[in-house]
Amino acid sequence: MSGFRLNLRDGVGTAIGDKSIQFVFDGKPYRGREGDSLASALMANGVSIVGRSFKYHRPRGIFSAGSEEPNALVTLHRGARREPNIRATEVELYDGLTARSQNRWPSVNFDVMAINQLAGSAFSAGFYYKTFMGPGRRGHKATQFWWFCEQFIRRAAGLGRGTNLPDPDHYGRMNAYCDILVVGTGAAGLAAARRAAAGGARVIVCEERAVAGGSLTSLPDYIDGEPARDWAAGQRDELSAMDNVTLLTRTTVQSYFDDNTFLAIERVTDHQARPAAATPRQRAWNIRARSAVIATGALERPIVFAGNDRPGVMLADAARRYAVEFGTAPGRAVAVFTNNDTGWLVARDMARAGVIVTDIIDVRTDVPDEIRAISEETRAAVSTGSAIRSVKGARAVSGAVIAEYNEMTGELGETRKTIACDCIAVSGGWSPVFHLTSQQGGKPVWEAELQAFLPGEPTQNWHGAGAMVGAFGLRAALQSGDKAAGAALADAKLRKGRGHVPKVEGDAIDYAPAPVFEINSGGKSFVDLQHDVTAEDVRLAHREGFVSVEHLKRYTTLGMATDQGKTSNVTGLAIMAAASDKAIADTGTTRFRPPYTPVTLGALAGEKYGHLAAERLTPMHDWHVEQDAHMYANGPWLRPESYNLPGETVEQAYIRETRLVREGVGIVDVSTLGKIDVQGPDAAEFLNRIYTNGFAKLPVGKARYGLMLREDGFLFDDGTTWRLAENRYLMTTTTAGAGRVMEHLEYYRDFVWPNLKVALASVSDEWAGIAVAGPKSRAVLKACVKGCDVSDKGLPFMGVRDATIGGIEVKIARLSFSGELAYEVYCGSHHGQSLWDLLFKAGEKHNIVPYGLEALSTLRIEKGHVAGPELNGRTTPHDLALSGMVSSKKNFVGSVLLQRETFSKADRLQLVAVKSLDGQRVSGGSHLVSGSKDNPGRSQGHVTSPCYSPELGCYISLAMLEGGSARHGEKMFFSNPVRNKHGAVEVISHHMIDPTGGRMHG
Amino acid sequence: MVDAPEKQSPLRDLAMPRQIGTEANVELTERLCDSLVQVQAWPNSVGKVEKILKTLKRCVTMPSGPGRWLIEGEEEGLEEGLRRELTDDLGAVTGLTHARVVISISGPRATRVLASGIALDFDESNFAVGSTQLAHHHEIGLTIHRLAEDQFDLYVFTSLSRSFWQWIEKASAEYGCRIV
Amino acid sequence: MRYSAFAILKNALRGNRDWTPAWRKPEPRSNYDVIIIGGGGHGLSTAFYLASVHGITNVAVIEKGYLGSGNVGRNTTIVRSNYRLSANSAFYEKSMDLWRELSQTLNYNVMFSPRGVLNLAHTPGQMDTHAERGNQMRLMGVRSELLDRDQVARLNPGLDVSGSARFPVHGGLLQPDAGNARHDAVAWGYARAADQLGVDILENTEVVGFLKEGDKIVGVETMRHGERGEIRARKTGVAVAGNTGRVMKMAGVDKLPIESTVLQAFVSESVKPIIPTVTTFGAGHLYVSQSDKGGLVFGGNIDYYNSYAQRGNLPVWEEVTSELIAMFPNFARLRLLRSWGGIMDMSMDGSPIITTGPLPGMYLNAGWCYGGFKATPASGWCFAHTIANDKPHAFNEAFTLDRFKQGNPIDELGAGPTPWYH
Amino acid sequence: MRLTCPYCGSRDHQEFTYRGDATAVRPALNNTSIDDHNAYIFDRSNPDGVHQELWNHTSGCRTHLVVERNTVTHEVLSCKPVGPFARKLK
Repeated sequence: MSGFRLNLRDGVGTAIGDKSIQFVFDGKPYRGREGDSLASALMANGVSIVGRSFKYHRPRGIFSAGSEEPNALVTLHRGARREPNIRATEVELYDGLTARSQNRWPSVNFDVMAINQLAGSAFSAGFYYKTFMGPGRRGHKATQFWWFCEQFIRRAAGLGRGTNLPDPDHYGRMNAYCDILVVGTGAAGLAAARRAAAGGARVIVCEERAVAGGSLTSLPDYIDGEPARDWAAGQRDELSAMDNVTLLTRTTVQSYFDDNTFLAIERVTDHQARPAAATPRQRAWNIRARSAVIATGALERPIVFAGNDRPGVMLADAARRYAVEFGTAPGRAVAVFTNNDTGWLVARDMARAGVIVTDIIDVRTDVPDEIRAISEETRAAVSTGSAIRSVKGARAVSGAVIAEYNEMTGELGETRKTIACDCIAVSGGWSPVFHLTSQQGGKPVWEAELQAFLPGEPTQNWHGAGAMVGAFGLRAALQSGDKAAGAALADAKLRKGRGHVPKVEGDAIDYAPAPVFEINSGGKSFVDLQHDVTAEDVRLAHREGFVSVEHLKRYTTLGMATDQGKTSNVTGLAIMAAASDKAIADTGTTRFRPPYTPVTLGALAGEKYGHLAAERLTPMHDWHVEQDAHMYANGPWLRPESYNLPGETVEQAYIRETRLVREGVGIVDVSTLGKIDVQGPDAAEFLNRIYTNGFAKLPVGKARYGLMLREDGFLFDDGTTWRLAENRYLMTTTTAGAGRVMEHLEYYRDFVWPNLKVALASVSDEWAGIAVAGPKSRAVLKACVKGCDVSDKGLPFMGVRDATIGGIEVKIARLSFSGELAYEVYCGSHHGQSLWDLLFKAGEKHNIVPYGLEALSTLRIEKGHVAGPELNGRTTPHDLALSGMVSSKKNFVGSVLLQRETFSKADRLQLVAVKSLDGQRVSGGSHLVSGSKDNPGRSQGHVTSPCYSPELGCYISLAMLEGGSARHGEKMFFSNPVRNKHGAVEVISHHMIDPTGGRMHG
Repeated sequence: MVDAPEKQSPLRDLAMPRQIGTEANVELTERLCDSLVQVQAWPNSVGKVEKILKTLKRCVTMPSGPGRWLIEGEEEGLEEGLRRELTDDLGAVTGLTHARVVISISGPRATRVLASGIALDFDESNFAVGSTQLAHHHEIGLTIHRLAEDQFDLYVFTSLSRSFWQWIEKASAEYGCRIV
Repeated sequence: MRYSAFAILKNALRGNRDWTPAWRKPEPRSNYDVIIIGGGGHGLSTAFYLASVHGITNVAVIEKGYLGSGNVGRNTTIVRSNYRLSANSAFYEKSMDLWRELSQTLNYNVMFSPRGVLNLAHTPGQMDTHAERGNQMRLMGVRSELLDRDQVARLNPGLDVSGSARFPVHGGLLQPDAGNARHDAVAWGYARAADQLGVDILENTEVVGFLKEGDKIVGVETMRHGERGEIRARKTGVAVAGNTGRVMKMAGVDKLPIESTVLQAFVSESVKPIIPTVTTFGAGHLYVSQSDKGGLVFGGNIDYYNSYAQRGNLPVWEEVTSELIAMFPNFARLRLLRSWGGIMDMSMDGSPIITTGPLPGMYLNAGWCYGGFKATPASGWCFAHTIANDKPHAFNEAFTLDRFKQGNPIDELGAGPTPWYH
Repeated sequence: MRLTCPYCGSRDHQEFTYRGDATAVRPALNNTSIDDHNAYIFDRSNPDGVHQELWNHTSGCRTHLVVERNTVTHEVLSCKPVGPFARKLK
């Protein structure tokens, strides 16, 4: 192919502006025009080989002018913005654009891997399944053989190259709602949009290309007396000006989900040389439409013949678009090969634009006279009842061999004629684009008269219009668009109004092709150009029994390349149908899967790129950060792990913090605990049913620790619940459990016991929580609390009181997670930092220490309190030595299934503690075993919460051990092979400090 | 009796007045409530509770669920006041003054900014001026009160308010934004 | 015809005209020793091991659509045995043993590629849980390695290991011998090998009812090319994950501890090798690897609702892609090519069921949740053993149907009897 | 997929938390039969077709609703409120 720029004039180069634009392809600078696509600019510069194919690395040129392009894939940009596999046909040219060809080494014109072609027929469908099994031997060696080969295969496969650098751009989203979504702005789409808009509907119109108009931008017909493209421009302007219409160009509707939810991707700045930094590069539109008009048109498909992959062979309608819209001749001498009327009109329109059309070859013998008449205008040689037998030229088309063709038998005649041409424009008929409705489950139907699949019955509120439903030609398309909009208005419960179909003057042709899909002359004929699937591969699949369409697709990889077979699926099916002696209708088709065209992953994530999840912060967050506390991601929360002094490790820090708490007093931020306000006349009864232990008789002003089970008897969550008034409780949950506990309560309140009067409200964010723990905690409170007697008598263990600290209203509960005398002080969270400061100040003379999660955890481990690692969804209260918390006097959630026999088995994993006997750290993730490091034996349990215990002066851990409650005193080993650790431990009771509770009751 | 210190907003350092971009198609600001209360009526007391709520002065009452309202008062002490009138047999009163931060957004592009992160139909046929919608931005729940065609108050969970602010500021930047 | 490089060359020289069907398309006989309902990976592997290990060759596999039309061809192809609970780790390691020789066993290249499966950890606590699982594997004789952040970064150059990440990477647990395989090849390879041992594979044959003598299942009623038929057998195995509820209802089993949901999978356009291992995100649910063709194959959570439609919805797209590019921000400019959905049998504990019963003459293989593909060899191996001996092998004796009601779930996640959370 | 919350109106389904088969009803509080509880927790009819299922509008007003939905086509046939306010919302 040696394309060139035509003389631009009225009707030639309608999309092209005057401005010259510089761009770089494969390191070489070129010039194009404003309005060019990368493909048209390359073509205008005479570049013919643009890429290499996937398997055989054969040279490939430009095949189409749109998103169906299988061949012309390039890599755009450099560095972090490098983007592989971009279709040159869709890239809008801008100053400074850099593009490279791909899947070739060293260059697109000379590619070493093209040697694959020599392997030719050995490299056929199913090749990989039949070899590389490895040399006879079984086992790992054989796998290694495949793995060895695989490395090379992987390197040879793939298309372009990605980058290891993070994408510096950002992406956006838009949630949109409309009465009617119109997909496509060809004749049918515009007709639908105008009627829908006139009917007062909220309308969103999406167009994949930069400019609305579809095929109207290249057809020579007239609508309402003006050239079709001017009519389209007029419609576009009118629609854009309407308040109830959103017209989105460069926006592809990619996926059709349930209940008329669509995903469209808008390419916001991809065509700009210097986009504004605050503007997202692409925007995902989540569109919910009451009804939709799908007017996605049809894609031309080729006829398959030997050598049909040579650069220079392209779709006929695309050749016309290059000539008319981009003012670019696809070749110096163009031959047209067709099985339908389209080819003839394309020949005429190209000739009018100044392209030399040398030949028109039509497989049909009975071509209508008015169509034949066109050839006089084009001055091309006409061969009807003929077909292309083979292509001349090694790296690009230099000619073709034509032979007589029998349309009925598919046989080629003996006489051959060689023609000279550098471009073959092929038309094999039209395939309606019903990808969206097929994604939704709509079953396509083969329409023999049109030789095309049509979308079939709607499964949702959509109406097809135009070529998509087989309404080919402008007149039919406008009519069906108008009608579809009427139906869509009715769906949206709006008045249909009266339709209007504009008047069309122009060609009235038959779009139905002759049923010819392949010219079988024995040479290599490509069905799927990108994946190098040949007609022979399809027949081989048939021979090997892969006859179902899905097997055909999977075995040959037909239609699985980046173009998803847009121009090859129907042809492949037809060849399979012929091989199995079946009608196409009986062969079936595969379901299209979303998206319609490849979608940038960043665009799918939208605004979540770089912002995966919100952070939950406590009111004291800034203080923790200012102290250089190491912040720890605890679910959505960020929490301080420890407050390391200069030079301290985390372990040194938490040991210091723990010790200071046990000796004096410490302060910790517990604002992350879940908090639920439970109110109502039946609140006590409700809690009684939810918790394993009794809550009905809890006095006002008291808190109680409670356990919740799942219905299957396993532990669900725990926490303290405070009775603030007769009918008002403040429930606390674990940090991680807050959300699911709320849902659990709501389920029982709404669905199981709706007659209970209980109000539930999340107050997690209302209250900041600060625990003050240690023997001097009372002294600290005494120094700052007003309005409450904090003495043992005034505020006994588990007591809850209202008070103020520095004028801040607080609730003080005397609770102990640490085993020390301790309090939890809650205040409104906007006062959290102030309260923290006040407590801190009050504690200064007692050397109050802030402590983090690690120390918090160490304190509770020493005390033998269970937490997340023990509440792992596989433990029951009995396993955790909490049977005493399970009431036998009432029924509650989980009470029945907790009685199942298996839960009382003696060999269950039960809570114990272990302490190191050899000074080693009992490292996280260790199992408990009886054997040596080299021969540990089986796992008999595992450690759950390890730490160094300043109190015991050794490393300890809570653990789950088979039959553990009866094994105190036993010597075992902890085994941690992945950390290369092994050490001696003794099994002890989990009550490691103050088993009688004297300290916290003191 | 010492007075309580001033409440501190988690957005105090983020929502500093400034201009982002050259235009100001969106205006953002934040505030804390003097009082914010949730009222939940029992199924058989909805009418009585509604009557009580109608007597409230200097309050914005936003329906927030079946038999449920979110009420912002311009003075402190709304919770205690309501609890006196709204006894246990009528419903439940929950104080949420500290549980939310209010972020206000206004301007010609306000709805577009909101629609870029909140799955809600902002058309006035669905979301009338003066009404309230419950929605969310990903995992962040929101109560949205529409004050005018292009003016909204968003009641955002305190612990998540910084994340939300970061998003809305970035989303507003595309159109030009002023923080006041 | 034995497949080999030599066979390929020989056939190529003859224009590939001599290749024969990979498996026969036989007409059904009226009676078999064993019927397996379901021509997916598990059904076909069961048939193969019945024939090859137990010498039971008078077997029919009945498939309502085309062979391998269910989940065996709709998954993300991950093969691993990195489980925490011993019942699972032993079973899946048996599967690994079979995977390692599968291409030779079947004379079909299933492209098993032990490139390593890496589970990322994002907190010290998660490192400990990973260590606990890795140690369990080690104690069961399965290789595992706990990697620190730098080791993880070296393995996957594009991974965001910065401290500023929302969920900073602390390290990961690597099962070096795990990896992936070519999904379709597994179905086709088992089918071809079973066929060669005499198993009849009946495609496009739908089971529409069961033949019963009293309570006992003695065969099936079928619909084939529009005609009804009956096929009798002494034993009938059901391996129709995704459709278990549907098929078992025909046998009169109305309720099971299973719910069906759709799991979506995603593949990007092909690019040159960019990620060497299978990698999973630890602060969400996301798994990704790169196929030999070059596409990134990834998936995440199921769509959270019961479904028999092989397509999902938009929320999972957003969730999965945002997690993927949070992990690998260098993937943000790559493009999603295709997505699809498969129907999962989600069981009440996230673990499978391979058992005799629940009716006499019947055997059930179901409840595979996310994990069916990697189990394919061991599932068939154990199911064949269970059918041949009328009792489970030690590898599957915990995978009973009544374990839920007895209180012995095999619950890796501890999520409880909420199928969609496993 | 879109569900109609009886209070908030038509919303995307991800605003709702799925809670599964709505025909599984908890035995009464005084029912201590292990079999009944086992059936409630573990037995699912899991139909391919119309399914009654419970959802909670957790990202909105937190109303529970029973949705009647076809599991093969995903067609939502009805959304009915449950809970103390069910009658008020109808």
